[in-house]
Amino acid sequence: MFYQTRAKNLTVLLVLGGLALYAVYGGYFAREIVVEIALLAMLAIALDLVAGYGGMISLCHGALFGIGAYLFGGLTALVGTPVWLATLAALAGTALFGWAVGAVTAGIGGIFFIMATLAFGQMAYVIVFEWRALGGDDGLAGIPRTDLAGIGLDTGDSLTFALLSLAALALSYTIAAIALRSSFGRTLTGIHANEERMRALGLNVRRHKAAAFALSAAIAGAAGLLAAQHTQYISPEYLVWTVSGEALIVVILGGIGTLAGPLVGAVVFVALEHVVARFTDYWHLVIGILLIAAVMAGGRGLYGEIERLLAPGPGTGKGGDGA
Amino acid sequence: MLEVRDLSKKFGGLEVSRGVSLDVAPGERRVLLGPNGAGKTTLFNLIAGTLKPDCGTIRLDGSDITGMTVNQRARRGLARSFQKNNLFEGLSVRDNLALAVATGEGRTGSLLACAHDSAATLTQLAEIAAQVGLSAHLDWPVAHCSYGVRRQLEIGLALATRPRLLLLDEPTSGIGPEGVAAFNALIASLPRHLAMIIIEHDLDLAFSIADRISVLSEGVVVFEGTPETTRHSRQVRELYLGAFDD
Amino acid sequence: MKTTVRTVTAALFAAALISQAAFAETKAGLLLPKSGNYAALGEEIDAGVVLALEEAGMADDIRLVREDSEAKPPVGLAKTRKLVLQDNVDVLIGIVSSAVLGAVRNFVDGAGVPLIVANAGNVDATGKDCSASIFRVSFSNAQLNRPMGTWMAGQGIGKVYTLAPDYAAGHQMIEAFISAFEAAGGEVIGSEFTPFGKTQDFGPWLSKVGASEADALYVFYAGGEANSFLSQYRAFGMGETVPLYGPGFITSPLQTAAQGEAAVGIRSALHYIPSLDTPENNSFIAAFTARFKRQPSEYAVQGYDAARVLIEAIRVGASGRAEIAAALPGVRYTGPRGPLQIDPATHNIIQNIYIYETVMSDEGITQKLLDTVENVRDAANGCDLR
Amino acid sequence: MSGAEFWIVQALNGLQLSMLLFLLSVGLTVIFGLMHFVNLAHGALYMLGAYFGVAMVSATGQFWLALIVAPIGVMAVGMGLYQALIRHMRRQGPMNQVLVTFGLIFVLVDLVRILWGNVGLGISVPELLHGPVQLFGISYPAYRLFIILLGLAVMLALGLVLTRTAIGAMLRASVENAAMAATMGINVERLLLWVFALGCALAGLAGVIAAPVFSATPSMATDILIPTLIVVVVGGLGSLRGAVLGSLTVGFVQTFGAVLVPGLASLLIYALLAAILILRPQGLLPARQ
Repeated sequence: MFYQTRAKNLTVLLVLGGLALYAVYGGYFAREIVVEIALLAMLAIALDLVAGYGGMISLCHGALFGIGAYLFGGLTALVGTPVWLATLAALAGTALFGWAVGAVTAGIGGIFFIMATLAFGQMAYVIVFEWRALGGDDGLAGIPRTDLAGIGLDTGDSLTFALLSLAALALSYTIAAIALRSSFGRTLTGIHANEERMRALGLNVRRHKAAAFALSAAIAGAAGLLAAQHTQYISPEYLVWTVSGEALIVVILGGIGTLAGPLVGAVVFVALEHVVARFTDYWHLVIGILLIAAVMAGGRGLYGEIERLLAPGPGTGKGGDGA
Repeated sequence: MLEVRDLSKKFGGLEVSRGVSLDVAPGERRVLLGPNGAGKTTLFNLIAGTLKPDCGTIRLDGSDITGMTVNQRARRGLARSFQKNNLFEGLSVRDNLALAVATGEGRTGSLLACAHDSAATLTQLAEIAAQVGLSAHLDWPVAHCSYGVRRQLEIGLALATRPRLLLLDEPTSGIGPEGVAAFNALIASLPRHLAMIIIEHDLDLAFSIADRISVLSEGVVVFEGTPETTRHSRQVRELYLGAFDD
Repeated sequence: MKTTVRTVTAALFAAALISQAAFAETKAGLLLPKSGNYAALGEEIDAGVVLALEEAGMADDIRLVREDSEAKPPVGLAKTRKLVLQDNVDVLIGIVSSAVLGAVRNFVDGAGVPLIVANAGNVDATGKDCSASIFRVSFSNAQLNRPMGTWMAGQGIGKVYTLAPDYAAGHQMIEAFISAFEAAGGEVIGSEFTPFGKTQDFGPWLSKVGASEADALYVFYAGGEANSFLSQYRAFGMGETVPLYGPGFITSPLQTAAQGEAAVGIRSALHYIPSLDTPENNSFIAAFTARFKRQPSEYAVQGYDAARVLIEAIRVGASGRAEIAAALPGVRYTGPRGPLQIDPATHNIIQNIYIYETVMSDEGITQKLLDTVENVRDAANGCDLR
Repeated sequence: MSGAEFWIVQALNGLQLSMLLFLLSVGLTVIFGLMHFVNLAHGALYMLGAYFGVAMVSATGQFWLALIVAPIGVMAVGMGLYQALIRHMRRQGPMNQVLVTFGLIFVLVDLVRILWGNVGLGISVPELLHGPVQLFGISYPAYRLFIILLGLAVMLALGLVLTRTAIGAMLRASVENAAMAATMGINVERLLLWVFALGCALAGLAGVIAAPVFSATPSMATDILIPTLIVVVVGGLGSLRGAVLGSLTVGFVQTFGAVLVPGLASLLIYALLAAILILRPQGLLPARQ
């Protein structure tokens, strides 16, 4: 069961506040990094929602991210759809794709589920890659940012965009937290804990899983469409399965089934990438070793450690919310 | 209320149900007896929908449910407990029951409100907990509970959806004489309109709670009658190898 | 006498120092892939840049800020923004992947920072999407393939089958070849595109070509794909029946070590081959080999020329973004690959294209020049920057 | 080339690809059947095999020696990984296994880049296997025939070991029911180690024989991974017959997809995987029903 504890409040506020300060007082590149972290954290929250609370370890979240980006980018840059409409369409489209993946894979468990999501993600990747109208490998340029001049915001400014991304992250976290606290979320946790029993109690498990996947997909799609606005350019790279793998790393590093953990994971992952890359071209080697060490050590990732620091006592630090 | 007609089920070459028929009236308490491997749990799985029969029909309240899924049947008022405890591990007893109550009410989809914390759910949860004797254990994580408490919760989960037909699969297995007495009292306290099918090995208990008894052997119903006629049936006696010499 | 020499030397030395001190320091962002599939190309280009700066004695005047694009468009764009907005570079050099070039195009154009492209060959970058800020000293995909189409038809080759990976560059290369080849009277009897980056087994396609009536096979493959393609082409024994042609990336000097015998006999076209016997090239090869202990490839020359055109622009007094951008179209010199200049209309390079055969000599694999197509210039495709 | 010849050659192409996929997937699938362990780094071991082969050939010039030494080298690496990591990961659920072995890909790929660089490296094959040979009037690359024959030989040998020897019986028993096998006095732990080692050696073997065709590159590790996983899932996890059938299915779908529907070639195997997962999630020939 998910509870928005004090430790979670504190962690989320510290991360968001810290990033906002970094964006305001850091240079241009600091803002780029903040956007990168915010979008990665959104993707990781989306993944934690289904993986940590629903037990559905998805390897297609990179594809969901990319589908959001391509729906938004394709509609605005190629069709000329207004930004607000393209945003809605991108959210709805990714949710629909997520719903379909969730519904089709609902009966599949364990490693087969991972493989099935991998297959659907790769299919989306191949389709985008081969679709010449979408620019194929060369990608798609000329994507506009949301125009908020009406409320006095210039989204072309890097600081404004960084703060907007943080706002989107805060909103995603809130939506995920509310959903997890609701009947819907508790039922999802119930499915994770014991799917057979939920069915025996009268739940249409397939429908519920599909709905959860759709919600998660919409959040991933939102991150994707923001990424498209950020770079104003998209390429099939977003959809490759290794992006999903990295999102999973962030979730694990931060603490799976904690919802706040992915934020911490995203900060650490991006920071590591930039720090390590400064010293060596082989930063994947370092990430790989850290990942292996983190998983082998067990526990609840970085958030588990934070929880132990904030609220020392028995029982904390090892149990996440996901059953 | 339940009409089972000619249910058959094969696993590979092994016929586990061979044309089972069974009628349960509203409010009736039926006990299923039979040696291990007689096909009792298979019959439960067929009625609950976990298994699909090769042929035969199942009707609940007159409508054919043979093609329905497990959850559709549950939504029509059918609940079951499992032979082996099948709980929400990792959650507390309270969360277990709350999930069952809310799911039973069909309140699973709301994205904003939490039915688990609503007054109605909490009242019903407290009621069920009192019925199965779990009031003192509500805050315990299931993983820390004793076998007996877990067995009680297993029944509590089945009761929490307020079913009209309840299937209990060996509810008293492994819980000792005190547990059996408590279970007996629980059954007596349940409303009379609740129909039940209970798989039970304790014959004394079976005779005391059953309205009628069906005996299964090798996938067919070999005997059906009141506790009294069962007690005196030669056929049943032979099947149980003199297990109940009076 | 001795003193005179000394005095003159000293005077020259001092003059050189003064003239160098006159240049304000130029900051150049070097954006190349250091990881991923294109890392090897990034390394070569970097080496070429370093050599040009050291040779001109300007290693201290042009300060390089290096960033890894990982050959991923979003990363490349983020690093470009960082170089421009945070490091305030005066000029950008690099970019291997056309996808990265597409990603940074609008930003570079808007920021008005001159970008000297050192590899990415997308035709549109100096065609319909051209920009006053984007200059290319490598090649365009069309530039390498058009001359080959005309030349092959001139050799009396009638029927050709084409193969290339299924992505933008593959299509552009093959389209340019086909239009020139057909205009010169040739016939393309089959044209297929293999899934890019996912094709390891070319057998099915090679068998299709083998079953066709083709007199020759024209392909574009580069990097790892070039090696696998070539060895599979050889294994099918098609060398005798269907000779292989294409843009020279398939037998790039970077690859021939891994390819060995398989590369011998392939006829292809490139904008630079190491065996060009010109004083400029000979001294370039000597310097490069001395500095890096290996033979340079066309990618190293691209890096060299990318830095060299910048050096030439600075030598005529340009400093700062706008002045460098204004000076670049006027740059012309004869370098390792021969005479080159930047087309003022499109900002694409005008250069010779060399048609050559890869041969085995006593010193190992080398290139035998068959023909030179001089001063190849791309059509403007609607771009006019003058 | 006549019509019939064309199709025979394409069928041989399909068979060649299938054999390569078989060598890779058989280890993966048997390891899964025995230990319920998913090794995403299996492709990285294939890559190592190719590079070990390149190193051997450039050191000694002996292709045949490399063919033996490289798999042994990969086997040694595999055993080291088994003792250090994989042994502890067996009961940790699919997610942790996926993550640890995903991390291993990063590590092994970067190590290869450090040791051998980014440029693809090739091996030349012995004179005997150069160029095409004539077979019943059809011209086909000798080296590809060699791959087909080697694959068939390994297939046959594994089949014989599995059905005719005591070790095979132990293996089958352990796949069926590990706990039962342990009570029958089978040293399951040691069996697992050796099966894992053999799986790695076969991946290494696939790597060496692939190197002359595709040349050795760091991207081999991930390029081959997904087709191999698809083979394993399509065939059915844990069974030798499944690996055979899965390899043939994927190999032929890929080859004939490329010939018949070039535009959709790369989409086909994912569609195949999705279809199998939905319609028959246990795979075509699973080890257990």
